[in-house]
Amino acid sequence: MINAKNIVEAEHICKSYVGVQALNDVSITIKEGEIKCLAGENGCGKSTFVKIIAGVEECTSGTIRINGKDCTKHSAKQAIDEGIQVIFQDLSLFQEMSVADNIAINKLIKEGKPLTNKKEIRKIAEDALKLIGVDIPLDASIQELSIANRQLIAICRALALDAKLLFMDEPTTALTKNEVDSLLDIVMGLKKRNIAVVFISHKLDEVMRIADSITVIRDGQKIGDFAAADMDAQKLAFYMTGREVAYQQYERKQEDHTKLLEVKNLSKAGNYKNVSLDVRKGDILGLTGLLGAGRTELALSIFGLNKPDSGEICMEGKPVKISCPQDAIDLGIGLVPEERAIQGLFLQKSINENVAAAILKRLTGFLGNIDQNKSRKLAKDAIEQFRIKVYNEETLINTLSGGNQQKALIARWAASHPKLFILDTPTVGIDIGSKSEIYEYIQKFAEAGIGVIIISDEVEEIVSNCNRVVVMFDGEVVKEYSEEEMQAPDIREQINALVESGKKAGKEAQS
Amino acid sequence: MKGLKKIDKTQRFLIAIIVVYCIIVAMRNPAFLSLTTLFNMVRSAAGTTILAMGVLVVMISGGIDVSFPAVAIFGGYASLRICMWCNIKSLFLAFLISIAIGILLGLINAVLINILKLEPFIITLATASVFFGVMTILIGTKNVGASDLPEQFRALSSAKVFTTVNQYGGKIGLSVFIIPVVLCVLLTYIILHKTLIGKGIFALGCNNEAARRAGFNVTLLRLFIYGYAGFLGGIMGIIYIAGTNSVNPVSLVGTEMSVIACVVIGGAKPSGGYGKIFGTLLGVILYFLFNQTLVYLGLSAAWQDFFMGIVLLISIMSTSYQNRVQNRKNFIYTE
Amino acid sequence: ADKDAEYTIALCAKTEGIAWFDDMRTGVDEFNADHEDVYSYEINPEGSDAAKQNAMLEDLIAQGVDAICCVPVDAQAVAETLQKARDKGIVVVTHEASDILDYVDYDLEAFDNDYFGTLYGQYLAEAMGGEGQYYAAVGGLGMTTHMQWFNSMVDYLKENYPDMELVNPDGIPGEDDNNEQTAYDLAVQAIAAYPDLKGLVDCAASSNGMALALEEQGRTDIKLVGLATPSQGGAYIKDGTQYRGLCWRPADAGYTACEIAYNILKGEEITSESSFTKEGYETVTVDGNLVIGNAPLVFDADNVDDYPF
Amino acid sequence: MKKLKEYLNRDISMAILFIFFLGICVIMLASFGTSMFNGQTLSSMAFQLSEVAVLAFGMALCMLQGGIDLSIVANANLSSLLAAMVLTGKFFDIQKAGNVVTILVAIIVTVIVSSLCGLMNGLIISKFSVSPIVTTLSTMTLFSGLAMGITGGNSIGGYPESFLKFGSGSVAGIPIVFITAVVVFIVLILALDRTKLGHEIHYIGENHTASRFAGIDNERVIMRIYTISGLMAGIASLMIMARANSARCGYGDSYQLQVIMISVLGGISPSGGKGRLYGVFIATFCMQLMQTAFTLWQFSPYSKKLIWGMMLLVIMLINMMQAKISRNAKIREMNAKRLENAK
Ligand SMILES: Nc1ncnc2c1ncn2[C@@H]1O[C@H](COP(=O)(O)OP(=O)(O)OP(=O)(O)O)[C@@H](O)[C@H]1O
Ligand SMILES: Nc1ncnc2c1ncn2[C@@H]1O[C@H](COP(=O)(O)OP(=O)(O)OP(=O)(O)O)[C@@H](O)[C@H]1O
Ligand SMILES: [Mg+2]
Ligand SMILES: [Mg+2]
Repeated sequence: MINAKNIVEAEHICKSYVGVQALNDVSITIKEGEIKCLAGENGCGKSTFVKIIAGVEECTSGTIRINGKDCTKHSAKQAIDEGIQVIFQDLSLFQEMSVADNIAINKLIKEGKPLTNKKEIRKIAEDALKLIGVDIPLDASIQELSIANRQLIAICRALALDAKLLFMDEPTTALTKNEVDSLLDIVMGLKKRNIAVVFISHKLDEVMRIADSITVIRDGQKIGDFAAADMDAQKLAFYMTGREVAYQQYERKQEDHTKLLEVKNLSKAGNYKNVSLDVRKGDILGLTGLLGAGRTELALSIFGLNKPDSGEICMEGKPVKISCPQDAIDLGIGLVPEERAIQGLFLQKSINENVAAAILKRLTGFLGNIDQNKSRKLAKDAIEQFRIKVYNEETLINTLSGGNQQKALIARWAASHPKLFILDTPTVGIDIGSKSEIYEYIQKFAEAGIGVIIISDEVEEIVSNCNRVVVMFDGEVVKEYSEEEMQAPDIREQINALVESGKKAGKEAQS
Repeated sequence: MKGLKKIDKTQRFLIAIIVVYCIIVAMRNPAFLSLTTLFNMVRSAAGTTILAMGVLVVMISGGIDVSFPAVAIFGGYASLRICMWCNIKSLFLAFLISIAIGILLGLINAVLINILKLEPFIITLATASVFFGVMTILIGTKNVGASDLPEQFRALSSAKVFTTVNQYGGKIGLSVFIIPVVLCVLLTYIILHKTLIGKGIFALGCNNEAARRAGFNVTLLRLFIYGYAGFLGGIMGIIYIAGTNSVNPVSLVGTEMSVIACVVIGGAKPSGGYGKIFGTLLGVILYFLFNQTLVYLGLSAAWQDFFMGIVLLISIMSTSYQNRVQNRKNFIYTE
Repeated sequence: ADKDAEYTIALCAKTEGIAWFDDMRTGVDEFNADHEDVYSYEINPEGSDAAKQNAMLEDLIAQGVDAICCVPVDAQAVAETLQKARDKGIVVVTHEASDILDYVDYDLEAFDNDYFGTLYGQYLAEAMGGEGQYYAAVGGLGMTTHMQWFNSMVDYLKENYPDMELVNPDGIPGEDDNNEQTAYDLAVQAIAAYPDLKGLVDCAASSNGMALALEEQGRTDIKLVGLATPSQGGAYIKDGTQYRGLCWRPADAGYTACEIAYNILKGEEITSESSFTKEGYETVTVDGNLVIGNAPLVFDADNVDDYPF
Repeated sequence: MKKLKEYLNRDISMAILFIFFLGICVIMLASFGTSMFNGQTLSSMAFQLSEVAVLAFGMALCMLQGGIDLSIVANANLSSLLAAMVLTGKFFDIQKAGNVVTILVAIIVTVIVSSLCGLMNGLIISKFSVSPIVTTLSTMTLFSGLAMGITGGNSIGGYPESFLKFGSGSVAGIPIVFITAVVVFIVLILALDRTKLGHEIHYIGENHTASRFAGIDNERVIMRIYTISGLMAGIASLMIMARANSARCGYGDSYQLQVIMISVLGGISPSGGKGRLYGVFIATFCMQLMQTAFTLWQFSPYSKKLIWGMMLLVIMLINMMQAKISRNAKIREMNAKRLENAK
């Protein structure tokens, strides 16, 4: 292993996107048969690195050598030919095409046989599925599958042909415990066959279980390579965040305990089952669980974008019918969506326009005319209040860094004076600085008597910001931590354990 | 039985319409149920069918092409002119020239789309004018009548696969046009479902970026797709001239929308990634049924577009609505 | 003559790129060559769109040509514009637009359209031996002259040949959009739909489409009479598939239209006495501002080759 | 200074277009001298471009939202035919009703019919999620089919004098139709820049998911857009009728592609969100100028098409390159900043 030869030698890689410096002078080498884990907070540049090595994105500067060859400006095809396979974070599957095609396609391209034949394709797919021991109908089209199953398909696709180097960018996010276990076993198997694996996951225990070496990235800069042996979760977390993460925990000071929002056993087939929870003025309710737990769906339902099948939603005691976002806004509900770029921002528009988007109604005069000055003033205030780093309110939003973009988005909803503020994974892809600022703002909101719901995968985030936490799994609430319980010293471990352990533990917790 | 399973909702719907309509026409006028009708249908629909295959492929790849009539007439007419000047007597050569031109123009489309990265609709809209303009400037728009037509075209026009001599000693029979049609349909089927390129075309239509990541050379794929559309256009150009046994170079332009209509009726998704050859064929058949049964029905031509429009709307609305519901489930919002 | 000649005459016809108006252009150019003091030329809109034709006329008016000759796509639609031209003192001569006489100085018809219609009737009857079913089509139901021919033909046959029967549903002619393919389809359908059909008439120049259908099915027993240009339909007339092709010479019409405009510009009266250069227009009947020549052409197997258009 | 640069960056396609426009003017001056720009010619151009401009506005609106309206001309024809029927007393005795009433009724009919046709497009697109191209393609067939069915292809003409005044009359040498077009233009400009709807259109065009999450009711907005675009068709149809004194299905079919070209030429991004209406107006002038020039040059209509197509491609190419350049500039700027910070 010591004198194993390098498959990939990437040196001084820089990558800039408009507004973001995704990678900054990162050098990483990957050896045959080693399992390297990339660790780092959301948005630190892990996926970007993967994309660059996979020949999907071109680096702004730096050099890449694969198997000794210089591949700085290589295409995806070349990377594949060099034996690199990738499980992309967004899976990159073909919605309309069949499971079989999706799994087989990479192998077909690798072999480059001009003609294809159905039997062969099905064979490839079946074998790959057997490998991880799941069975999914081969003729189903991807769009009929759940997130979890899609993730499995993506994994199968990468395993279908024996690569020299396999990138796994957060392959386990939607998987259940035993699915994860079997996957990790496979990874170990690959290692034995001297195949290198680059594994990316936010679940540190997974990292610890398989990693030979760990490379930590922070804000697009490499912090260092560490042998997994002399590394533990605490240390790793420290390297990732750059400081002892100990935000002072938020506690609620409000007097009146009337329920602001009350969700009574709400159900939606395929998303979530009779969920009940409530939020009081000044509450910050944490909503956590595995991806695919149905939290976003729940949030969308409260925001009027996902009609529930049964159950009821009450605002300030009155049962309400929220059939579209406009209703929600009128009721004083705000939502910072999960996918900032797609669901939140108008990238080609100015901060001004982005902030004004949700409050057009309030800006309209009696002639249906928009009050420009008012909106400009609002934007100015927002920039002040949230310390958004821009030249002026006319600056296009796509020139801002991820953090500032997110701040602008929060400003938009702050401007709509919500009573209830839902933030879905608000700090994904955001640097630590902005992150703590955002926490600060959220807590300010709560102190001002706004009810807040934070959806997040990061236990640290949840624990330090929320006075109450609800854990969901597979669409069901498995545990609710009251304010008292939140005071427990080992609360982080508790929640971690519960989330990681998945369903079984969840059931116990209930009984 | 397995074949039946393959026939999806849209196609059943279309078949139903076609059958019912045929029955109505037949009741109005039994003469409709004659071989001649069928033969004539094949002959007239040949060109459109070929073009439709091209449009289908383009649409599956998530694009759209409105320049193909210009391409077709450019190919056909240029080839005709060249044949007349150099008095080329071989049909094969005629086809070759036309196809060559077709492919060339198709490639131009692809290149522009790759460079400009804009809706293919707008780009092909522009190129359509350009192609046609260039043609008229290079070779004019002079009509060519049956008498001046090189004989290989006349031969093609009247050639039959098999013929039954009717009591008037006339030969009614299945036009040879059926051969290129069948070939093109087969070729398209093979490309789409039996080759890697085919997979690439579908992949491109589903998710351009993912196709790139999977290792397809998207640029080459596009070149192929639009080149193939041009290729079919070239073939159609010749068929078109032979079809009327004379050519009026300006008459084909403006038919693009009807061809696209056929493909869409056939259930192809304009958003890309999905489309069926059989459905497209049904679409073409339906379209020509409407166009070619007016005399039997004793209808004046006046209302035919109206019916066409209604059927178009119904079929696209029914299909799109299902997709909409599906998408909503996955939090994909489409207006 | 060229641009800076004394008079400028612009002829604006229905559409660019079809044989008919290409030939008309030769006439206009010939006129231009014959007259030193006249610059005459033809420009046409695309795809016979009345809107485009209007736009062109507007431009010509603005440019201040001395005379405009026009073969309207849709007489009604251009009438106003032509009127405008006259208000500006531009001489306006139309062709095939006898229904908007109030808006123009003169309208030139190659012949009396009713008479031309009866010609269809005569030859059809002659061919069919005065009895049997026949099916008729026009370019478009909206085309004035076509409908005029069709109607007068039908009337003529009703009167003189009671045994001849028009099979078209409620007497409305089929529409072939001046498109050979459509004409072909119509013919095939008619033949199938009316088993004892004996005659076909196409008032549009795309009648060669019908001829093709007849030839293919060897229906020598069905007689076809239709508008035809030698270049398009000649082959079928020659081999007898099409019994007669009716026509008039677009070149001559174009020439004469310019000539009328020219005479007016020179201040000459247009009367039944006035005579024009081209064959068929040496003597014309003028009633009001309608100038009617006598230039119908009838092609048969023997003479069809004598015409170069 | 920076502000100006920013503005240019955002509206550079405008700048390009304007240069383009001036270029054409110069060329024409060169080849025809000032005669090209005497009142005569100008007013004649004004007469011609009015209806096209209004249609183009309708198209531009749809494109701003990321859609397209292929049925706009068919719509115009249909509504003008119905209006024509009113004006020629197909529905009620105009003698009894009197001119004023008749004309009013005709106008109302046009407005209602065209708006309804537009609304139909909007409904199908927003409620059934049919792609705009396909929707309007089918409704185009439907509308023109209906028009053809009603009239059997015949034109309906001969309207009251007072109505024709609208088409032929002019105030202080400026055609009434042109004034109308300008008024429409101003109203739309104001609507787009100043009203809620206008802003919503831009938001949806830019990112329809985000607009949904921002509480904008996409579907309602889209229905309105297409209704307005229908209304534009109606107004244009009135102009056409009054100018041609006749209505017939198929009149102005060649406008369809022309207005799309004008919109793109005018800097409306076909994928929506970006573009200014005055760009479209300028583009209309460009088109008209060239149209006239071509007629005087006696170009064949097909060489015109060629040139227009070329123009479109060139403009798209320029816009593309400009976008690329400014993006790279941004990145370079950013890197420079970073290095400073590093120091
Ligand atoms: N196409 C893009 N355009 C602009 N910015 C981008 C693009 N892709 C990524 N970024 C930005 O680059 C930074 C790094 O993104 P990347 O996806 O590599 O982070 P990551 O480490 O994978 O985060 P996560 O753990 O959430 O996957 C982020 O700030 C992101 O916003
Ligand atoms: N696009 C989709 N297609 C099909 N099923 C989906 C889709 N998105 C989510 N689901 C299903 O809905 C449920 C919730 O999915 P989702 O990942 O949005 O939950 P989540 O809790 O919001 O996860 P996260 O918030 O961590 O992204 C899961 O059962 C998932 O399988
Ligand atoms: Mg990532
Ligand atoms: Mg989520």
